[in-house]
Amino acid sequence: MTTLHIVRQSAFTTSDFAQCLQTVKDSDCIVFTDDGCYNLTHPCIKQLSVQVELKAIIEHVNARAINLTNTKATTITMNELVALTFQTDRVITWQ
Amino acid sequence: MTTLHIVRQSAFTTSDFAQCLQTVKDSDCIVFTDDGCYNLTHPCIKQLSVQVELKAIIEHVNARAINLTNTKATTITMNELVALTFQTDRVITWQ
Amino acid sequence: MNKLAVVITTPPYSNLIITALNYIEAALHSDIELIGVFFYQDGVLNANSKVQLASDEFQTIKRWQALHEQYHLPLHLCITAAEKRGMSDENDADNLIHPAFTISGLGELVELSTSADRLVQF
Amino acid sequence: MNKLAVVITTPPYSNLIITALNYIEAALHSDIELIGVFFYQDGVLNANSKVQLASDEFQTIKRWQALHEQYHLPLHLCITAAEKRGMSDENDADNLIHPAFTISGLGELVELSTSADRLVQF
Amino acid sequence: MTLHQPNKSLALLNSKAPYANNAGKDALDIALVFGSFEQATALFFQGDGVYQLMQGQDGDIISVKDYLKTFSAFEFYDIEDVYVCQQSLIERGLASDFHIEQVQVLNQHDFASKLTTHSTILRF
Amino acid sequence: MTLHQPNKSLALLNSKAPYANNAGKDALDIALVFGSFEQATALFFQGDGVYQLMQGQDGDIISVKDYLKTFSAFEFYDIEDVYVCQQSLIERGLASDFHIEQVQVLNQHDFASKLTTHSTILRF
Repeated sequence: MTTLHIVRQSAFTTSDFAQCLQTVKDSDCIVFTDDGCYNLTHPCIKQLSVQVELKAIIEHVNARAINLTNTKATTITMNELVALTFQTDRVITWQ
Repeated sequence: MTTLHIVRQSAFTTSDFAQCLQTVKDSDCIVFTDDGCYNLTHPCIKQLSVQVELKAIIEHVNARAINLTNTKATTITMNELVALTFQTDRVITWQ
Repeated sequence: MNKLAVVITTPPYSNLIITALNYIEAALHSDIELIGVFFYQDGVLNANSKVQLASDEFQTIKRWQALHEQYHLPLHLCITAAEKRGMSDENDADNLIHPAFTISGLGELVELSTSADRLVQF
Repeated sequence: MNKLAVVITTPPYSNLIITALNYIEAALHSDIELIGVFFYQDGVLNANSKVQLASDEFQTIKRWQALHEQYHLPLHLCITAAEKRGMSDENDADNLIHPAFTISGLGELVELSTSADRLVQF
Repeated sequence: MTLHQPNKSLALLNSKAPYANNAGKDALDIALVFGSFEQATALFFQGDGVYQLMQGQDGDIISVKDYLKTFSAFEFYDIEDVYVCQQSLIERGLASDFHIEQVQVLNQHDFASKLTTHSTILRF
Repeated sequence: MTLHQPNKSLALLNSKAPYANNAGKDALDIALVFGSFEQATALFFQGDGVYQLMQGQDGDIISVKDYLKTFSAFEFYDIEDVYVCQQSLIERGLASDFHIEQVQVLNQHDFASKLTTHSTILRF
């Protein structure tokens, strides 16, 4: 039983992602959309002790010129986000 | 030349107050309104090394049942906030 | 077939709404059944038929209307939230609510929530 | 006499607007000259004459209108921001902009900014 | 009722303080409607959302209609599951002085576990 | 011009990232109008606002009209003072690769000092 977390806000500006991190569990999946993509370069991502998948919408990363080189994240399309909605058991949107 | 800082957001939720603290100078005045009143109990207020006056709108504090006992803040009325607008040299609203 | 419902709480003049629309279009093009969209909080402003955007900006409102016409996608508007934001459902010239949207209440959200396999908020 | 101008960027259905109104009323009752209020961003929604609030809720819109009538307080509406949010200034039945508000542009903000001793944002 | 599905349940995750905006009221309205349709509904309070539960508040002082009083109607709507994040309380220096009875304080792990037992989660 | 007051100047303090909302565009519109009225105007970037200055961005990819391109018109409007908070850059791991020329990186103290030389400050 896994949860899909959709993170839409910058952790540099709001506490939404910090609250997400309090809730995330092993085998969950976090998808960064919109300004949430900035979180891939936020120090708090290194606090993640659980095994979660980190993904980001490719257009949202590219529009913002975010460099994913030193991150563990992979990019996905919107079609893949739709598929993930049903590959997991529930969704929480952190916005 | 002093600045009046009007802080309207909770530092537990947004980074507005953290940015205010980067900007505040000796003899400035910080007035907490609305959810900004919660900041009087936030740990970051102890980081304030400069000499600033801390004030909060009395109705906003009372509606939220915030206990000011262990804080350095005093409560003011809206009339006093209007007066402060002209006792200082400029205003920044952090919202 | 997997059933999806979407709750929209984002206003049309925020660019975050584009992500919601792209997600919904992707769902409509997949093998998922999108049973309805529920508009709540500032999301109800998406039903405002009078929004004027510069022609070179993203045409949010028109895109909702097109999705309704093309896919018969049910667009449910929480009328309490709409009235609070100046959009009434009186049947007169002042009616700002585009006919693509159905006047609904929170009971419709119960219906969507119980019928769908997943409810996603944007 | 000290001159004050206020910029409103808060929408009427946020309770933060009550603070702005209380500040403005306090200024009007003091020995300060409030030369005008400029509505920008979501603040333009305060000019929507069709907002229906429950009678036991704070009547934001009516209070702006009362301030205008009682004190002749100039209420300047940025029309670009208003149109983006579905409020046009066409002279017909669809006109949602309450007559207490003056159709303005950012040039008016320049005027207020240069004339006032303090410009405060809420 | 035809709408009843035993395996479905709704969690409302509250993250906003009570008075500055209407998020808490908007979540409450959903809780009451789901309750009246006999849908299993639970309320979770995290971050600044925990302020919604604190005793002694009074929105009337700032002209805000105080929806927090409606929380006492939860039992009437068969809403029994109200959970608050202990860490959020600690971060804010708040004691467990709540204005309703049935609040359960959960540590971070239990809060996350309880939240994710629900099939649908809306956050306000 | 009659509107000209030598002791008055406007600072626009930008705190939001460029694409999710219109705050940056709303501030830019003010800057250009004040510039066209020959009012002294300066732009400050702090917090996530610093992202507005970074090179290589392209809103077209996400269907957002890219107002950042208009920054290159600053010189035409006599807007010469563009300041960015060094600490905000460091926190985000960003180098000083800006898409316009005249950006001045200031440490926290100098940023605050420069900001508070202005008589009017609007924050977006």
